[in-house]
Amino acid sequence: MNKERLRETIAKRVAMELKDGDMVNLGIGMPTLVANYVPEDIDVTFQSENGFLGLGLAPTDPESFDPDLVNAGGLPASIRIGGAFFDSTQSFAIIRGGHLDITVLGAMQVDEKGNLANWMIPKKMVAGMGGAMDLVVGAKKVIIAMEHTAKGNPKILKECQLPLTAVNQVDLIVTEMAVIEVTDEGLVLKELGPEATVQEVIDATEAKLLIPEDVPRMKL
Amino acid sequence: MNKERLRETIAKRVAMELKDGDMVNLGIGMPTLVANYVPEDIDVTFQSENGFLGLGLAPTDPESFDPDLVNAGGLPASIRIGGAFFDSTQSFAIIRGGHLDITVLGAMQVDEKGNLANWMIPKKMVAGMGGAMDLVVGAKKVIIAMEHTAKGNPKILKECQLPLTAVNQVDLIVTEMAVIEVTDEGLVLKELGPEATVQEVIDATEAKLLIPEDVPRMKL
Amino acid sequence: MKKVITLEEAANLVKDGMSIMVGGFMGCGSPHSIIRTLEEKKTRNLTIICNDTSRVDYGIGKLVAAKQVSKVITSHIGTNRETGRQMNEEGLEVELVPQGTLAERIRCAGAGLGGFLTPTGVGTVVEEGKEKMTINGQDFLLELPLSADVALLSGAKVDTKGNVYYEKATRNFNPVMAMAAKTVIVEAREIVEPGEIDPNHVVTPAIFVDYIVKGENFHE
Amino acid sequence: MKKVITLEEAANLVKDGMSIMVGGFMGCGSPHSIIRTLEEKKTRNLTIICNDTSRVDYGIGKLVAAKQVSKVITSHIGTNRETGRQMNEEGLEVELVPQGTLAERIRCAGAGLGGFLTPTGVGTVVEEGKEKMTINGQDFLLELPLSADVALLSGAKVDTKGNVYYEKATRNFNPVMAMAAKTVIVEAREIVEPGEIDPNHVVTPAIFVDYIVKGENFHE
Repeated sequence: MNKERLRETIAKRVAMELKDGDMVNLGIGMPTLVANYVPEDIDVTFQSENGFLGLGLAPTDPESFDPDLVNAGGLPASIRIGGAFFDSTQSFAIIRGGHLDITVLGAMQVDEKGNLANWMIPKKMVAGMGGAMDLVVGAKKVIIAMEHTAKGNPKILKECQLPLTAVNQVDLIVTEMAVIEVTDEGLVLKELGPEATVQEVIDATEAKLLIPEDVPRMKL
Repeated sequence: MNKERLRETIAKRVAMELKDGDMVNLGIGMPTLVANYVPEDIDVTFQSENGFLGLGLAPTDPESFDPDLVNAGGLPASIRIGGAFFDSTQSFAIIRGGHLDITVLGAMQVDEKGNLANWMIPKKMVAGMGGAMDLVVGAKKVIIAMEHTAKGNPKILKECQLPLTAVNQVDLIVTEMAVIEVTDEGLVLKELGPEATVQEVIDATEAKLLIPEDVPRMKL
Repeated sequence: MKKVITLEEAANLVKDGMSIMVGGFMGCGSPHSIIRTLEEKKTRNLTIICNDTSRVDYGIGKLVAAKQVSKVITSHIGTNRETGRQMNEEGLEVELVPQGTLAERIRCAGAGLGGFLTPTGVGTVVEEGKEKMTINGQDFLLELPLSADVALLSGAKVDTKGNVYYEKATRNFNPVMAMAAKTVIVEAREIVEPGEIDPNHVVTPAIFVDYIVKGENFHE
Repeated sequence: MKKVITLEEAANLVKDGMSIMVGGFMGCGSPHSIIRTLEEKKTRNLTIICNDTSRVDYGIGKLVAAKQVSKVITSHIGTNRETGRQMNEEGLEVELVPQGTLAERIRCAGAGLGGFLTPTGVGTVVEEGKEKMTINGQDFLLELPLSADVALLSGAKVDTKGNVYYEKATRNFNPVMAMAAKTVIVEAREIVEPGEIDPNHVVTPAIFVDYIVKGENFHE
């Protein structure tokens, strides 16, 4: 699967998790693509943690780029009719206070306990947690959208090795190979990606996977 | 001194404490009168803790009473040009955060330590503290504006007997008889009211007063 | 999609025994039509959380007078003689909270925080039963979040998504209560289409609002 | 009266070694003209408190690149390669704070609170050195207030009293920082007379603002 198809697969599958009326925060990077695949018959509101609700798609015409209206990545954005601007304390009151239905974030590592690491690699890369630690603790449902492996190495581990973003907060992991649910019993393989087999998912995953008798393929 | 002259004396003397640029909160009742005596050559901004800065005088024409624009006592009010409305959390961030220069409040009792009681009399009268506890803790300077005695009984005591509003917060006490400063050494008699003698003030005060050699009369 | 409902439907969402937050300050900014409907329906045994209990014949004070309230959490009861009388004679439970602490406890619940440290109330009866902490030599009380089953609010303009714009001093506790209740109902003076409120002027974003009801009489 | 000052005067209020809060999110809503003036004046050894360190050539990131900064308190440094490089190679001190916690710590200082309990960061390195408290079975970290010597902010419209109106996503950290610094300077795109901003639309009331400066270039 090429990079583009892979990202599209993940974003499309995550978009299927959205329900009418949901309030959603999409992390920087791949999660942002989810906005492109929201089913047309539902109304979903996106929050931009830098300070507004009703985040719309980026303006297509570069001429109309307004530097006062950017998303949390500092990139051109728009606001939909019925949106609202607010400051950072209000933005994080929304996030931390449990008012978001879903947050979709990328990850470096996720583990069997629903732990997440996505903000630094000691001695190599320190980005900072930004709003991720608040989002993961506050949103009702935490979905991780990421490639299943990094340079062939598993990212879904028995136990995260990198500094954590949060403990026990991940609910669902969506990759190009699988949809995996985090339950009290462990990680459950719920769906297979367009090209993956159960065995391939098991081989690409360090964590123990609980495999139901029937694992359907993603309906994209 | 009749009631009206007495209240006027206190309000006028308190108004002399205000400086150009001061941000001030006036309590319900007699403190409210202070607004009528602000020297014309200075600009003072009044805060109304129910949610705005720039509190102006009550509309004189009852026809123009706007029930959406009341002061903290629920009475008709106005807002001056350059004022601003906000919610109660912001209002008390201003109050508690030390952003007010002065608060003027009434009192049932004040004592040598600068303790204040002004919100309840057990088994007799429970009004509630409203915003007083926050105001007294937060404002840079706390001025008590009250009659010197209640039915002939001293209100300035060695130690407050009623449930406290706050500990150690009062800076200045202004009555019809005296201006008294609360210092680390105790209560210092700074000025005499229009009709009072030093001995009369001492007699009407339970707390020990430190009396400087020269105690001038209030310049009203 | 936010549902515009009738006054009857709004009042039906409030059940006997529920805790309700009610916006307003001495009745200014209270949802008067919803309150009247609750009075007509004789909903009972309510816990009300409100800045004050207003007057016997205005705002939330009417529910106290009609004996529909079993507990009051508020900063001030002095203007409603029924609150004090029922407290002394009929066992009405009254929890008095400093106004700034009340606003902040509600915000705390809405913002997903576990508590906060305030200097307000140190050395007073407000301390009772609370943890006291010393930070850099200053004493603080640990105050805990306060939430409710339903928030009954009032807004000048509300769009059909639920964005709220307030006017003048009616704002007070409305925005913070919108954050802290399971079900949030806003009584609108005017219901408008999404986009009619400038997104820069929205005070309560739609994410906090569940139901909208058209008010009938704004100062009853 | 608020003083309208020049960019030169504004920059002179920032001394070597001071801590400065700077509004903006990836440079959106930052006071670009003041930042440029500080760069020209070569003010050094600054502690900057900002959501992020933007890019090497935009917003506050320029001061990092020019090595005028000795300490950074922020939620994200990943978009400015100089921050990471100086941290690893030249001993630049970097304190990473979750974004919601950063906003709330600043508010805490501005609102006169002694600290707050947040679930964000529990079980991560953010815990280090902090008190952990369990309330009703949930773990929280005690986070402390964060203040600064000077706040450098940006507003779309500022009246000569200091009331500020923000537009779109430029609001972010500006309003909360206005509450928490000893000296608050707002760079205005447009300076207007008192009354030109509707008191219902003011976001930062004048009480928080000490100086106003006319900006020259808003996206440099």
